[in-house]
Amino acid sequence: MRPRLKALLGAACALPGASCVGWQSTLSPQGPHAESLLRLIFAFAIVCALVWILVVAMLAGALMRRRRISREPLASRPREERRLGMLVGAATAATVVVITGLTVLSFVATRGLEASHDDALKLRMRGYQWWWEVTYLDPRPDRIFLTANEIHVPIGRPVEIELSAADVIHSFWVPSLAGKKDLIPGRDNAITFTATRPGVYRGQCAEFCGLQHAHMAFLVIAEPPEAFDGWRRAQLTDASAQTTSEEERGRGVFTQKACAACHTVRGTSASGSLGPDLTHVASRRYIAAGLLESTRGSFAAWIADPETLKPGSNMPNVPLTSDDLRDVSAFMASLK
Amino acid sequence: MRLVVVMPFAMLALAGCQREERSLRLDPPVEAGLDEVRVMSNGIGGAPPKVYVALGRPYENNAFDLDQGKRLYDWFGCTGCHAHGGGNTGPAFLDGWWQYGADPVSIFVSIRDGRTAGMPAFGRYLTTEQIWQLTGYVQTIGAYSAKTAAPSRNDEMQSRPSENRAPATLGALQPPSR
Amino acid sequence: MSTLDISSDPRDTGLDERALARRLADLWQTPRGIIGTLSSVDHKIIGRRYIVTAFFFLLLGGVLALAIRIQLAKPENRFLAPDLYNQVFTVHGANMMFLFAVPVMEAFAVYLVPLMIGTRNIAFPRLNAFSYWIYLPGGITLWVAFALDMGPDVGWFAYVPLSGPQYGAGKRADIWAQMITFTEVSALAVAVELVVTIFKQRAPGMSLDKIPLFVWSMLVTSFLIIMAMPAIMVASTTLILDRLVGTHFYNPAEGGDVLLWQHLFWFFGHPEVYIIFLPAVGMVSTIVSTFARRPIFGYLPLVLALFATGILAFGLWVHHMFVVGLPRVGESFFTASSMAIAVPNGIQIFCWLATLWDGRPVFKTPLLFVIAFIITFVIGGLTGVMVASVPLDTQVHDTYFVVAHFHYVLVGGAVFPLLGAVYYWYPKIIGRMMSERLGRWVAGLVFVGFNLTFFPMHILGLIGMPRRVYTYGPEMNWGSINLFVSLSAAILAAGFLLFFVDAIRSAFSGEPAPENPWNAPTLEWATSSPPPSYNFERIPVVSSSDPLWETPETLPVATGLRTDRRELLLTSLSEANPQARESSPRDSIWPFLAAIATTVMLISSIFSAWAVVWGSVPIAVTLIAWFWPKGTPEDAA
Amino acid sequence: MGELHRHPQVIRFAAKLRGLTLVGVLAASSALAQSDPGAQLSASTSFSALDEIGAGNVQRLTGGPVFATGRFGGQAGAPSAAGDLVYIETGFPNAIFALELAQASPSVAWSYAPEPDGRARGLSCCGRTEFGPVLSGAKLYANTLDGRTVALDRRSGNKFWETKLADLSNGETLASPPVVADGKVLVGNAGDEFGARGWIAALDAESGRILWRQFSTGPDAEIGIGPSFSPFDPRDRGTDRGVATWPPSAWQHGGGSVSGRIIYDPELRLVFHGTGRAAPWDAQERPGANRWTSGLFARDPETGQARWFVAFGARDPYARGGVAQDVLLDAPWKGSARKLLLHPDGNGFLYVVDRVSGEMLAADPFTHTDASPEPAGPGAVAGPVPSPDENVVVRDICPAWSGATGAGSPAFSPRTGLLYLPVSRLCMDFEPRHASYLAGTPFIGANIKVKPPKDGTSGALVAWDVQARKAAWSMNEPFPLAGGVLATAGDLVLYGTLDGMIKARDARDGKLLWSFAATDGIIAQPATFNSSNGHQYLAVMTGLGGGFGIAERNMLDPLDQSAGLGLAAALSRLPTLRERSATLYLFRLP
Repeated sequence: MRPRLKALLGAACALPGASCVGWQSTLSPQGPHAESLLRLIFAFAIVCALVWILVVAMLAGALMRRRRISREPLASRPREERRLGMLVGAATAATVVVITGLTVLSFVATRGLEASHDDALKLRMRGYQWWWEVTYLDPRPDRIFLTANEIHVPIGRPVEIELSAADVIHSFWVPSLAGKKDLIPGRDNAITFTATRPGVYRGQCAEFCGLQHAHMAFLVIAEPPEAFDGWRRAQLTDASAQTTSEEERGRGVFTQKACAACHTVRGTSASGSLGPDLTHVASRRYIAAGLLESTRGSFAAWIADPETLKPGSNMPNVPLTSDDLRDVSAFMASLK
Repeated sequence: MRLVVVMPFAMLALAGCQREERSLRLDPPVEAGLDEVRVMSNGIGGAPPKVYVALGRPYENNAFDLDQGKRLYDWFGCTGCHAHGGGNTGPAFLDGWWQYGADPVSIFVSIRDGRTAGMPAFGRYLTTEQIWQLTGYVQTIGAYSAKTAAPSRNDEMQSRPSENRAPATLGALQPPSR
Repeated sequence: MSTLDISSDPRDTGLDERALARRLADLWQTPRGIIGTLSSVDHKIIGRRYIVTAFFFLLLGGVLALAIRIQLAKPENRFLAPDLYNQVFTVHGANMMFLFAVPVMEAFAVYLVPLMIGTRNIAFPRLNAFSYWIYLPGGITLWVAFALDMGPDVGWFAYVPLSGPQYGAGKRADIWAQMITFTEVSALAVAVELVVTIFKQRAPGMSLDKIPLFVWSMLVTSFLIIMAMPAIMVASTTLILDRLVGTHFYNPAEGGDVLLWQHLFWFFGHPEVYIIFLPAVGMVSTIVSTFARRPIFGYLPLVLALFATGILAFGLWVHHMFVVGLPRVGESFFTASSMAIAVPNGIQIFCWLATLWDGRPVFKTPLLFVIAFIITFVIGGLTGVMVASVPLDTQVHDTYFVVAHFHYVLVGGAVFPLLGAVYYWYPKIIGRMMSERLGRWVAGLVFVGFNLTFFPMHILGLIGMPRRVYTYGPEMNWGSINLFVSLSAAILAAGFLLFFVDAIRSAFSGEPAPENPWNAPTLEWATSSPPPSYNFERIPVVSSSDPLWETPETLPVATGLRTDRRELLLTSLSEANPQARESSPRDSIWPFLAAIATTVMLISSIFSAWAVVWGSVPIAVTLIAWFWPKGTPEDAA
Repeated sequence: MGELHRHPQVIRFAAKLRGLTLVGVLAASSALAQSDPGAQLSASTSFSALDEIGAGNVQRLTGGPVFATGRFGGQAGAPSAAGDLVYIETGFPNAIFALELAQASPSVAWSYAPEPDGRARGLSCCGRTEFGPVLSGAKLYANTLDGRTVALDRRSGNKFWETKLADLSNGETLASPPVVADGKVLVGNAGDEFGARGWIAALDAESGRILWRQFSTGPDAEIGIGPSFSPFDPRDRGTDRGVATWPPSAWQHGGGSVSGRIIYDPELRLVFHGTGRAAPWDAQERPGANRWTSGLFARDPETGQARWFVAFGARDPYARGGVAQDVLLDAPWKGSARKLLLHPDGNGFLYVVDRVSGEMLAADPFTHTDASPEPAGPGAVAGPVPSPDENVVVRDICPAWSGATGAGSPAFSPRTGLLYLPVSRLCMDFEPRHASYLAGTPFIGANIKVKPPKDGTSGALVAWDVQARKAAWSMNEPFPLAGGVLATAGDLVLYGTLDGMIKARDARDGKLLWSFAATDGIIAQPATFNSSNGHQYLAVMTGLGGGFGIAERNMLDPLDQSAGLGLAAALSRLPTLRERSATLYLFRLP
């Protein structure tokens, strides 16, 4: 399968500008689920392409073939009719066969994707307009922690994600790892996938969820188990101590101004839970659900004017002096 | 005759403009201006900011802002003290008999600065626009007038009729019988 | 009325051609003047209005499509703000589905079916007028709301809770839901008329096996409408109740279910696709047969395929919901049924191919559109097979792959045949020919532009671009394909523009059309172009499914209808044996006024539930006036 | 019958009862009992040894309103009497009156107005608010809602000292009376509805200096858990359970306030106190066992070090807390004499705990309840306690969040061996909602509709036979019994109701012997004492308020069924107030 798959990928890449090394692409699978889905897509695509070529060839033949004589429209020719009838019948039979084959293929693929895992890493993702709340579950409650818009997973270990929605319907989709599944208010869904290779895979909300549906992305960072464990330990700690006086002042601004009303930074008095948990926000690669890379400049830009960068976002424009803005962005950038 | 068809729509247009517009971002000077309420010395009543009047009192008439206000009401724990308008440790809004007045300025000041009888000040936690959105919403809970622009109900357990179903209580300006 | 000489024999039997034509014209003519125009119940006038209005909405929707393409042409474009973008794509979708695609198909049927089956007017002509007058304000409502920044922004599917009371702020979703009500009422009215017309008003001798395929397709479509529309009616009504009255159909906290909406919506939404597609099948069959110069091959299989498609259409709505987490068994059933619908569609394609193979194709513009249709529609059908597979669908659902798929089905499968149909029937409707030269350009530009625009969207979907995003980041590598798509859209737009130019220009300066310019076999070509108000001087009698090929010179006719009142011939259901003479209502202003009253009620009900009560009073008044006996000969029947 | 001893602070009774010998009843820590011969009431058992008024003559009681305080707040505190003075502390603004009873109508000897911070009113929520006052020696101790403990001269009302304990900006208040134990004044906070961490503090009785303060959540050092801590349930051993059983940082606003009464057992030298509900009420936001909320601590009053802990009900998903009033009892249990602690919990179970070891001996439902007791209890239902999902309504949960009991004190009569429980039979619909913590604002996270049971009788007086572990009799009441019950040696059970009835029932069979219609609802426990003229008085404070009376007091609108956390609509049939002032009623035999 693989060489042919590569060749097909190459063919797809030849299209103008198409990039196949995308980090959010069904065409670059990074786990068994996505791989089997891609195989299925190619199987269907090949069969369908063949069928289409056949139909177009028949059409071309029908239109271009030489005709013997002109005749009246209603001339009766039973033999011809019977021959045509047999051809149409055969084509229909072939259609039934192909369709049945594809249906069976689909069922087999479905079965292959279903498997229960006891040792799965368990997370809960909750969709909000327009960001993702991620909870790493653990039997020990003090090892449960919250993060947002970024999940780390160990490679080779199945990940089971409970999906729920806080407001409207969202859909969880990381094309490089698995198909999508909706997050529906009042219903519990779950999705399981495994990442086999380390990497950064992007996912995005795939069900229209309002103004900022376009900016509701998240990253899946697959890493070796040791690195994952290290990350997990780091996430469990409180926010790192501020080292510079600027960061120190920034913490003051953060906890005194409206920021603390919606955001938690563990280790400070900020305990709001309306927006993402920011305890380790600077360790995430992006802020605002995939909108900006998390640099100090981005923090400043985002805090200064979220409604221009992400119109409709529930993060308000909090009036801050330029000094406050500088300090608070330094504080944000220190939250590794 | 086509005119007959078009006329209702034109009238609708005039009514519709204001109530549906979604202003997602206020210019900082406008927002700063919205904070300038002139309150009477007893903390009740006063003049709204000039900017607010100039904008056409959007937070009382705009459906989107009223809805935003409703979300803030839920998010910032207003239900803890005022329930869904019926009150708890805080007073009820549904009855329309309001201790500190039901005009937007009084409500705005109550939310921003708090009241001595137990209402905490939320000025620290909310932006000026959010306080105005909340003000507009809180006003709709009371029974003073039915509005064309109303927030609707939440997708949660319903404990009372939705705001969009006209005044909650009749005889709003009378104190409750008890 | 007064010009009629009642004392003479009221029957048409003894009259000569000329006198008969004069009498019939006096009887059936739409009166002049503005009141007369609004009162008309002539199916051809109403059909023409319908078609023009629908194409006008196509134009408007197309402009929105271009706005979408401009916005997406480059990453992080700021041409449309997110709020406006959401309105734009919602209005584009809702407009194309509810204001263009369904009405335009019904419009053609309203115009053509009575002609094709050889009768004088559609059944329930006043209802027909009402259906147009209720359709038009529905469209105006949507577009006026859009112009007021009040357009729906929840997608044409309006999923709750996004469209529900909590998240659908303002009246935007109500506008959507009420627009649905307008189009529901209009579509249901037309469907009922068509069913009755086809069942009871066929020309003598037009037994079930001689009905033209377009008429068959409209019959199946009408049944689909009658069965599917109630679902969306329930859905939109419950949505409005939730939003306005405070019911809890979709509130999970009070026992409601948000998935109920999706089930109701798609139980309508999927047959909707076939409501649009099946008339196109009829058009294609008609055009193929005419231009292949032979009767359609496989008449019976084609009719059976229509029915099979219509039945299966109700068994696969869940394939729009494969990622909501339904039980596996259910999903498997809907996979199988979704796949199975490829079989009747395959039969149709094979029959057309066989017809073309065996015939002597005449490459006129309509046939070019049919060729374009086959090539593109097969792609759409095959990608449909792909998305019918649950696991495969989990990757492509709600991505641009699906956008590509359904545009291939709807544009390739319905709009291409429709454009062909316009070129085909234009001479009959307008009385002038469209330009063959421009027609070829239109066909070429639309075909090439369409494929260049939509084929790359398959790739976009596979490389991860979700639908309904107002923008995307430069880091996503989608920029170049999107730019290519947007540029291609300009070609497609040019094709459509040329089409509109041709259609408008030909109406004034096209070559005058003869009675039967294509040498077509069906009855609508047996009368003048455009047809007189009474369609046929005498009701034709048929003995073949291709009557004009069977008896090209002298079509047998039936006589005996009265000429002092509007009279139709009713025939039996299967054999079309004459059964009775039935009167057909006169022109009336009341359907128009009833539609106005209904409109006022529906629009006001967005703002207050009490409008339903008070608004029904004027409706009742207009309906009473509508049905009040006027003492005309028509009332006597 | 019994003889009242002044020292040691123990009252012993002996009674023969149905062939069973009660070894004794210990009533501990009552400021009244321990300090003053005029106050013949045990705070722990709510049993008075006075028997002048008895089942035979109660019908002849005369009296009525004698003093209106002029304060509108709910009056949950019972009057205390010492010598010829009767002391009343009103609800907010916590005015204290000392009344002389010598004349026909009482006159104010002195009064004290603490002028509390008005912000506290917004923080008074949900549970019982009872202030005292508490008498000890020459001093009178009282708490104010805004977080102060004051010590006054009992005779003159002069202030000795005042200590600020609770921080209003965190939502903390003081809503229960202080307790004097061994030269210390013990004070617990209220405010778990605002996410305030619960604590109990000890003040020096002479100077008001803070000696120690121990919390209900957090690391062991802040809870007072050290080497002397040995809970009976092995799962409660281990370090820093107050942190490990919470998601990170959640304990910092985890509630568990000490808003019930604190009880001191001078014999064992232990202090017992319940801990309130965990915050927020939305259990999904606080996965884990949430120690040490909704349970009972035994502490050493010297250092505040915890001795043992018992949890009532796992997870507390429906916010019933663990601060109901305990009763201390020395009685045989399964054949051997034990020192028991009876805890009728808000979840509808009566827990019997060995108060030396903390072993849970029994957990029996005394009313209809859907709750399951903490699995460690004998006969308890093991298994996971599901916590309802956010935004999903769980319907018809009994009892309601306000608890099957707990708003008022039960009474135990050694003469009958029965425990008289004031019961609420309300149920509720409960929808957990996401709650975001903002210091000083409600941190509840629930939509709640409370509703009366089908038969419409929302309350009951249950007489529980401790030895037989079942109800001896039960009398339904139209409204929840929010005030405490008083049992007397005259074999009477006395209590007031929300609709303003003062009732006396026969302690043995529950027969209604006497009732009096006051003009206001009652949420205070009746009191009885001998005045200086030697006659037994029955004293009742009216003044509807607190959780059940909130609808009336705050003019809530029952159109919103969640008003008053659901109680406003559930109790909308309460008669409207006729009297807007808390009033003292006095009764005596003619």
